[in-house]
Amino acid sequence: MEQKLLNLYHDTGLYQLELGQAAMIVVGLLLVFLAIKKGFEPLLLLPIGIGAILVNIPGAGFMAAPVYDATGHMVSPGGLQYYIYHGGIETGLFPLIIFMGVGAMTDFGPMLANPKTLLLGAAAQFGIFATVIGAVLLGAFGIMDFTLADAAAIGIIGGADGPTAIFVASRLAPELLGAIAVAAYSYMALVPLIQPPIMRALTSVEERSIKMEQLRPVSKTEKIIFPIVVTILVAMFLPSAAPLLGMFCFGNLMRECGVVDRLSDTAQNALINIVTIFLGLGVGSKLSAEAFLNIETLGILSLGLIAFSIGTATGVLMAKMMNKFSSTAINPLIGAAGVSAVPMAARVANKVGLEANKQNFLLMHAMGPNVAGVIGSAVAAGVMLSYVGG
Amino acid sequence: MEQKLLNLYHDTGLYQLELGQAAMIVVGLLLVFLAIKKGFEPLLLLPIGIGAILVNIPGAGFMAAPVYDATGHMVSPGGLQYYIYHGGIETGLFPLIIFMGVGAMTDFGPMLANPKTLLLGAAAQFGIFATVIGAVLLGAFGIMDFTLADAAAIGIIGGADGPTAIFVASRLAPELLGAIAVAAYSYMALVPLIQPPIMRALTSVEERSIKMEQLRPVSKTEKIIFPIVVTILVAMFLPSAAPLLGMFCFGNLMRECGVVDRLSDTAQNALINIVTIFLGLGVGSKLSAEAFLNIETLGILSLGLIAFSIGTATGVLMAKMMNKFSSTAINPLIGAAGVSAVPMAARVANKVGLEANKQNFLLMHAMGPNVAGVIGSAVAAGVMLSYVGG
Amino acid sequence: MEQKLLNLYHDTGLYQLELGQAAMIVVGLLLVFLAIKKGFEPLLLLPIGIGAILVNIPGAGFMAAPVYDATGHMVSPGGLQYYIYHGGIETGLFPLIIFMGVGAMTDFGPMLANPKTLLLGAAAQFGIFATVIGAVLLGAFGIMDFTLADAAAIGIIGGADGPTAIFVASRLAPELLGAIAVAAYSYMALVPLIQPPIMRALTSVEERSIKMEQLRPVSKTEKIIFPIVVTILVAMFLPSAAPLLGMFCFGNLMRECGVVDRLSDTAQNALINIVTIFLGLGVGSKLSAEAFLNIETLGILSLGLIAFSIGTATGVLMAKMMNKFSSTAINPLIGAAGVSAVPMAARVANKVGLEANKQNFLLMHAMGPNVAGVIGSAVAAGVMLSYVGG
Amino acid sequence: MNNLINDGLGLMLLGMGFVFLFLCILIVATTFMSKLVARYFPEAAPVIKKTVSTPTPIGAQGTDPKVAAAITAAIHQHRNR
Amino acid sequence: MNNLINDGLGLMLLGMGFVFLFLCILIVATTFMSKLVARYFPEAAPVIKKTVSTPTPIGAQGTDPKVAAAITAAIHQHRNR
Amino acid sequence: MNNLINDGLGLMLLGMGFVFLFLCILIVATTFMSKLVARYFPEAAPVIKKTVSTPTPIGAQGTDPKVAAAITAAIHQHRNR
Ligand code: NA
Ligand code: NA
Ligand code: NA
Repeated sequence: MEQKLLNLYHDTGLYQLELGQAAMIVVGLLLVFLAIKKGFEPLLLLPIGIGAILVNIPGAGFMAAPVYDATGHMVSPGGLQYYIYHGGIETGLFPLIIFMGVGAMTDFGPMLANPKTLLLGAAAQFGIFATVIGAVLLGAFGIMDFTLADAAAIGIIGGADGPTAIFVASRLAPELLGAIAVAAYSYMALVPLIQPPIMRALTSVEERSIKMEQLRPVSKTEKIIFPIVVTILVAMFLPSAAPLLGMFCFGNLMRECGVVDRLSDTAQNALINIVTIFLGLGVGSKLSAEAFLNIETLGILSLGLIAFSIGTATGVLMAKMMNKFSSTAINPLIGAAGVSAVPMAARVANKVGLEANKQNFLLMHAMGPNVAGVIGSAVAAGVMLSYVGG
Repeated sequence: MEQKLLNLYHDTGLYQLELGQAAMIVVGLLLVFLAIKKGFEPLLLLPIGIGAILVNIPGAGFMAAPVYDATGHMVSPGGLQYYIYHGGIETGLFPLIIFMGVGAMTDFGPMLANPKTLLLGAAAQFGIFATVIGAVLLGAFGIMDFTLADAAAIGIIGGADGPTAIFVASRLAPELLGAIAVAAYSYMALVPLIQPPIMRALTSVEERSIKMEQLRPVSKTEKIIFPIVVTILVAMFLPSAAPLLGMFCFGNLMRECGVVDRLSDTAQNALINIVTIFLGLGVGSKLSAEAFLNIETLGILSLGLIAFSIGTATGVLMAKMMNKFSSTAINPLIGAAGVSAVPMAARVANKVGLEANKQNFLLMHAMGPNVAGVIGSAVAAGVMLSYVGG
Repeated sequence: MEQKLLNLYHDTGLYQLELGQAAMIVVGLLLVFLAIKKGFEPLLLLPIGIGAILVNIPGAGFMAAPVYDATGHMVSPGGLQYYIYHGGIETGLFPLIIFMGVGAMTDFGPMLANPKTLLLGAAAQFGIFATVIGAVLLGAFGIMDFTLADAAAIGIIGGADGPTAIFVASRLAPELLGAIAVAAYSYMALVPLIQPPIMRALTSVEERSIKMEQLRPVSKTEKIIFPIVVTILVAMFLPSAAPLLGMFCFGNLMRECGVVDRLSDTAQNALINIVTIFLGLGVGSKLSAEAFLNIETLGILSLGLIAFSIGTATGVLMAKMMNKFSSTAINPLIGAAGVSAVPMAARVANKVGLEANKQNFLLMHAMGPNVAGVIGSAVAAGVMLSYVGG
Repeated sequence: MNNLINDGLGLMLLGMGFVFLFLCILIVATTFMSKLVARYFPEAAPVIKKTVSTPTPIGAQGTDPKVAAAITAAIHQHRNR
Repeated sequence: MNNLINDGLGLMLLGMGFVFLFLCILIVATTFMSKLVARYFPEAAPVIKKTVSTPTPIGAQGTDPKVAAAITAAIHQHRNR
Repeated sequence: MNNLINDGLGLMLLGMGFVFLFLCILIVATTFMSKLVARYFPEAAPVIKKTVSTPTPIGAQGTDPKVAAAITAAIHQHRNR
């Protein structure tokens, strides 16, 4: 009896809790606070925060592996997050399903009306690769322990696209997954703070006031064919990007084709919601003290911020250049939307544009580079998977 | 660096693409076209077509098996379609869940009002078994490489019921699954083209004009008890059909019992939609060049068409015979609905009936044999699984 | 041919059916009847009943294990209930997901307005532990073959909380899972019959007529912080209850935080419905003749009833005692709601209160102990898992 | 070869035989069940709910009854003002 | 046998003790939390949203707020014509 | 160390090169596709459905068209009384 009481005491969190775990529970609470009070991408950061809290409860066994005896009979079951992480994240299933749902929510109309804006989505990916160099330098000089695969996974934060970042990190640097996902979603939430100063610094008021001509209407047929074209081009030129872009285009085709509305609706609602809950809990399971409380996380957070800033800058600069050579006027602000972070970055471009000229509505024009940025970072992800893995 | 560039080139689809893969991508595009432009069962053929495209992208790894090291740690994750196929189709889970949802969408009222029409659902299954003989002959004379199991799986196309065909094929002839599923859904979509000439050839205008007396109202209690009766009869007489019919009746009971509407609603919507998306991608994964681009596929497509035609014919003939012996008039056209293909075949019967007599509404009368056909082909599937597997 | 016919006959249920299986099919039918006609927790008992019927069909193979050859290739697939049981129940995933959904449906407002009622939720758990003693005595005197783990799992029926009972039973006594789940849900459905006589016996009309003062309004902030507080306290004091209470609080936080409504909505609808269907089929798979048709089941059913009754009684007695010492009046009837069985037990308290005093609306006051009972039994479950497993 | 054809014929005979046998038993059982229900559980107003409705054609969904109810109530309330 | 009974008694004592201990701590923590919230984050108009609502009884769902809003708007628009 | 930096630079060059290459090809392909569609499948009334709509911001959902339709019908019916 006293023994049992002692056991119970030894089972308590108070007895077992290590400092690192306590700190990570605080990190989890912070994420929950940012999600609820500050509105930081709550759909992801709330489940991630809770996942971080749960996985750090000592003795709760959320990441316990199941134990089987020699005959394959289960001796003790695994923890919830063990099954979620190994079933849905390590396999890549959850980010791909979410990407399909995002595809079903995406309207490529504005981009199809002005395909040149795809260049802006390309330019803004420079943030990704500049960050890779940064991470590589930190690794090469022994400041932090980054391999090339780590550097690539960190760079993808600059892609401003959650599922892409999680998919790449799960393949190239699973031990950094937690920090990378947290950085990606946090900075996506901080887009309205990070981007405007950079946008203002690189443009004059006149440039920010440029009005763009109204977009032409885009036909249903174009919208249906576009995802098929992208899929075929990916198949031809970059198969390593096919999982991401193939599922994205599949989702978009379900949306646009008009004959499978019930599937499109489920992909956009029940299915993506279910997977989001579990993705968040699974990502949170990587927020353990050993994996998160170290100098590398600091590096990841700093590099992620740099990646975002550089991507914003190169997007704006490319738009300025295009404005010089293009027959139709291009407001450089829409270049910033090329980082993706759909639809937040497009809204930021619209807001900064309105500051300069109250009649200047850039939202629709910025949606083009915005969705182009999704394709751009998926392509960048494919190159990385091919280059680092190959 | 040059090496890496070369690697990247070697990774492209352009470099790796084999002729067969290119051809299968075209087949996938054709299915997508038929789904979207021609309205061929788009809920299934769109995902199947996309699945066929994705699985044939060289180097994309959609069907790659995961690799584990000796300690059970994952070295490289599997592809999306690998997990879908082995998790949901090879196991039979997806067709059974879809069958549950179909059960929750089915109203047995018209059949209960006129149980004799079950005989029509039986007669139309002759198409299944005649086709088995056809496939067996092709195999026996060495024209095509069909075993008895293959022949049975091909015959089930004549059942005009997608989930049943996929379930049987996954158990008896997994290597033919892709072609069988494509044939089953294509012909179901072609019912309005395939059936009417056969129906007209076998009936006179007078027969097609026969009016049937209005169906008696069916009580809620009967509708609740019916699925339970079917389940018990299946348990007694044909346990090998119990997975299919048990889940079908479970879905129907959820629909009719009136006390689990939220489960019935989910089975008919979110759940069936989610599973349909994945079933399609998984079936598409079997559309590889080796499995599809061969003479056997041609055989399957031809035999499937024959199966449909024979089923339609025997359904009509049985109805003519019943009309002779029955006290109440029976329009032979409703026999064609016995192949199932719910509710398309019932609508075709209604349409052909209206051509002969503008006041003759056969839809409700044809719904009886139509849903009977679902039961009939599930029973046939059970016999096959027992006969071939046993 | 004759051989094949014989095989087919040998495959029929008529030939293979054993008496025990027939009896269990009848039990399944009884559960279906109770669910549909008597309204006994139909959302669970209908799928459980159907699951019991299906698993007892001889030769249907619903619980068949898959067979793999030496190279890992599948020779024959497993049955539907095999995958459901081992994938969702043995692992604990399904009860935890359902508990998350229940959390998203729960309003802690009334409890937060009057936190003292948590004591009632504690007192009513005495039924659990008294039953453990009962089961232990039956085991100790060799009347029934119960170990301490069995006794604990049986006791949890008194928690009047389905997912908690299934979760504990799957960990401590999987072979009793079927009987325990059936007992738990049946008695929850019988709450309106079991509780009132006990409540009337232990209280005077005056006590039952006591009016309670109106609850203070509870702010949104309190509701948001409460689940976080519970999670942290669980982490500190009882990690073994963290899976259940962590997921419950996660669901509740999604509900209350107001920024992830689409996740909360899915957790309360599509997701919980999907999992409920499969949980029911999986629990039903444990209703085999060997596991159910024995003296132990009788013991479980009797002890479960005793657990409920004792829990109701101790809840009422605690409320009487609190009424003596509290500054504000407490109607003893609300103590009975402490067993949980949300929201049935609270409605029963309201109804019995109205009998004594037609102006006495206790529903809201009873909701406090009612949801407190959910926490209480999850805590009790945690102690059991720690004590018996540790 | 002969074997395969024999097996195929056997499957056809057994299969069609069993399909007819099973559905005939089902006719008998269903008819019997309907009679029992009509005798022992007659429904005052037989529920003809959706007798016409074919199995909900996928994709097509009628107006949500909740919506309809809400509207009816709203209109009613409005008219009484 | 004796052992089993002893274990059972131990489980009862520890279990009930712990349940009461935990819920008492929760009472203290909750009360304290509510006071902190009331002092530092007072809400102008305390949200009583659904205080009455029991945990949504499964199956029963109220009118969709979107529906209500749409109707209100429609009625409003209609009246202004 | 040098190796790592070299690899990083290689990744940057190849990566940005490929991103631009791919998106340029996509511009060409898209423009070509749009021209083909405009020439061979001109739409009578080009569907501008939701050109403005950004990818549905998660959480925000417009009024259900079914609801809108139901209301329109209800109002209409009401007015005709
Ligand atoms: Na991007
Ligand atoms: Na059929
Ligand atoms: Na309880």
